[in-house]
Amino acid sequence: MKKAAILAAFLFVGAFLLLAATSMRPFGEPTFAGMDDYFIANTQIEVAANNAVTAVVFDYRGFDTLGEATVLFAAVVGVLALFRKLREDEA
Amino acid sequence: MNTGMSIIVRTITRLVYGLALVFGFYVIMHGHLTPGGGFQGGAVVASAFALLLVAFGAAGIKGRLNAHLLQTLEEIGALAFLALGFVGIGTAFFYNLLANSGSLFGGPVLPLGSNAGVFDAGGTLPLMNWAVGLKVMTGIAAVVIVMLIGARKEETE
Amino acid sequence: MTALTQHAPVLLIAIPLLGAFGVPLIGKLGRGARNTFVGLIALLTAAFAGLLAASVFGAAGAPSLYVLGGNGFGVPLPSGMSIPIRIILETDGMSAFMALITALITLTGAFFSFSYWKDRSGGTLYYSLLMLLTAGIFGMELTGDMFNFFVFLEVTSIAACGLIGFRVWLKTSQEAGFKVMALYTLSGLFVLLAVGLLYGQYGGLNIAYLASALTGSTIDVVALGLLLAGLALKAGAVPLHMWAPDAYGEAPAPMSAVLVANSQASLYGLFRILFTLFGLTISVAALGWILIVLALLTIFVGVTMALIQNDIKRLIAYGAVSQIGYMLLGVGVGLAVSVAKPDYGFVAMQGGIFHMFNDAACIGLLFLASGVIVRATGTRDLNQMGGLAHSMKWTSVLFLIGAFALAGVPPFNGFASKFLIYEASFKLSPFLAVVAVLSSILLLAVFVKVFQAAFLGARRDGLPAEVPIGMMVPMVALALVVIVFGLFPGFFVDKIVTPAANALWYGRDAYIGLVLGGG
Amino acid sequence: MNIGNLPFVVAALLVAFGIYTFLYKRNLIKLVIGVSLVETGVNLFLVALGYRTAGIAPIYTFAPAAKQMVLPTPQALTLTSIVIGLATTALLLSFAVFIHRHYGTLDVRKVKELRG
Repeated sequence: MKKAAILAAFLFVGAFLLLAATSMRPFGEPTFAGMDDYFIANTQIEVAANNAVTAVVFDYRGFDTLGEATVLFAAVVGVLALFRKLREDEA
Repeated sequence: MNTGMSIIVRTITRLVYGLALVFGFYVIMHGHLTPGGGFQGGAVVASAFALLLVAFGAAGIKGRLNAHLLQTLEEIGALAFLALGFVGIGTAFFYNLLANSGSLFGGPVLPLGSNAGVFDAGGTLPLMNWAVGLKVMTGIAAVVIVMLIGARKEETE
Repeated sequence: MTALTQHAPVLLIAIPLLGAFGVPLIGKLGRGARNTFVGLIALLTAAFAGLLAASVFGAAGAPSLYVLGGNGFGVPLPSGMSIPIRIILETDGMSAFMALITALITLTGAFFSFSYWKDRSGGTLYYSLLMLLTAGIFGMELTGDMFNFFVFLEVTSIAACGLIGFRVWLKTSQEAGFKVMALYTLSGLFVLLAVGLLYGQYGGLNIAYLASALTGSTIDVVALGLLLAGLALKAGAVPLHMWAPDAYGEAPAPMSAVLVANSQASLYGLFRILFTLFGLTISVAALGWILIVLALLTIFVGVTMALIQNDIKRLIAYGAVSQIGYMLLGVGVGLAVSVAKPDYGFVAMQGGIFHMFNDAACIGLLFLASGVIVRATGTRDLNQMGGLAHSMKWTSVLFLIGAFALAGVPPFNGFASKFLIYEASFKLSPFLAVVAVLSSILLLAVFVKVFQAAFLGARRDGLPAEVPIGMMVPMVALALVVIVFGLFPGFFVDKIVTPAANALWYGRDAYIGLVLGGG
Repeated sequence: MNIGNLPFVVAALLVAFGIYTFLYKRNLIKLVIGVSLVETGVNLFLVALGYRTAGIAPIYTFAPAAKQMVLPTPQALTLTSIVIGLATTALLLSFAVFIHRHYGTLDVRKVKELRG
């Protein structure tokens, strides 16, 4: 029963993913590139940076990068917390 | 335990370690001009630390790399990044105040289009690269050290 | 004051982050300095949440913008563009409502922890994780950008798992930590895959832009399915609930309450995606019925599993799972009829949304009380407790208030919102209301059993004394919220619930129009 | 050569393999590998979204003139997603270390204190 449910879930998700992938647009031909063309056109003017990816990472979508830095920070804090020195009554 | 690996590995590590550090800092420093940036460069530097750890073992680096010091540095990096976000709050959070301002890193990029790269440009971008680079290198190094020492304890018990 | 109000959305995220990054540094100065710092940050965050709520509800829940990094934070589009290129925080009645819940729970959780976690190791890291979790939840609730939503979802996942596994000396906490982290990661990746699909199709990441561009193609349906699965998993809806009792049961007691707020934030994301992102581009009635079926399953499984538990925290955890079902039921009924928009659909929405607040307050109270009980008796097994009412009068009264509110007994707040849900779901189909009412009664029976097992019974030797004032004050505060919201539900429904329900039910055009113009 | 949307299909297959590993393997480390596989598939998918035929990297330093550039946003998203993957993997492996410490095994069938 449980095995059948897991198999069904796996097949369902797999079929779903393949359906999505096969109905995607062709590779290498983005249909809407307005936002990215703006980045490429304006990175040297607005941000004064040659590297458009860095301009997106730290300027246009800088808040995401703050979140990303936060994720890494959370992982470091979490790992340090797990391996911390325990008090004697806690072991 | 914790004595590290053979002499061959240690010798090569001594050679490669410095190069990896230099390359990592180069990637961080030129993040706004060439492929790379704070995260990538920080990861390279952290991998140099990890190499050291693998080659010499936890005992071999004792006193040189300390998880608490690394953690403190990581917090400083994170706070610096957040502070750089706050710098532009007069206009909006994360506003790039320094770009094209004429001050530090405030130069314009000339000529537009393909060029050799202007180092003194990008506004807060280079500073953010440094903050994130510091954060990533120390954060990953701290995780690797703590996990290695913790897992080693496992084996000896 | 106006400048602060305008910056409130971003400060709500940035101030807890400042706390999280700063706590380990401040912690080196000593415990007193650290607790003062954490308390200040928590109070400041709550104050900004209040400020944001005051301004949003003052404008009857109309949406407002904050463009991060732009030339001025009110201009969403650069000249000549029709796609927002920067990350936009968009707050309307629903986001402000959720921010209020989060502020209430994290504030009480932090203050409860000051005495709860006093004799434990790693306090500094504990508060850092709590602040990260707070920032993540606020981020999920306030953002108007799909990828940004994913990033904050991951922030909450990792911080939550760090807290679940925090008591490393318990083998169960490590098992729960691994399980929850793996499932949270999968849920996050589903969301990310959906975001990628939508980006690949429409070249944008802003919710309002995507909402205006969606056509209902195959890709959109797949993306919706992935988002639905990922967020339902993170919210703990049956059949994807297997992590929820472990997580709520194994986390430190105040953090269990915050984890419930985290699940509710995922539920908020689900509602935002269904109503604002997809709106009427897909078959809403069918989706509404899917939600209703999930809701009934969640209610039923949650309550029946609570019935057979002997572990007090796990029992309350299953109670929390069942309450997620009531919220889904209310909003599901609303979604099922949102084409015709009859009156009772709006009532159902009000009930479901109001129940989020009420559930946060009363389940938070129950988790805090369970922390007190477990700490006092040294066991989580209900069969080994008893007689606590003799020495802990206040705690027993507070526990009873929370239990009655959770089971929907008047005059507590759970009744106010559940009544709206019963009333509206009865109009859609009497069967729904019957299941909902019967489950509530069963839940009452469960909690009567718990009360009897833990608090009643003969006086024993060595009964613990009443809890310190530091733990009592947050519990009393939550109990007051429970009672006040139960006594004056009409006032709160008018002032904060109706704007929130409006934002989902009617607010799609305003939400899109604010970013893209026109509307 | 026109390859249609083959790269997306490959990414979907990677995700499916990851989910298979996650559902059917009994070792905690293999579960972590499964999660990482899903992550890799999603990252591959994201980065494939940004490619423009014959495009160059969106960096102006010594860029060849008059060439189309690939989209920068997916690269930024992938960078974020890789760092998040790193963070989750670190935490998952730490939990695995502690589970091994407490239970003495990494077999999921024996790590089952929490049921019902």
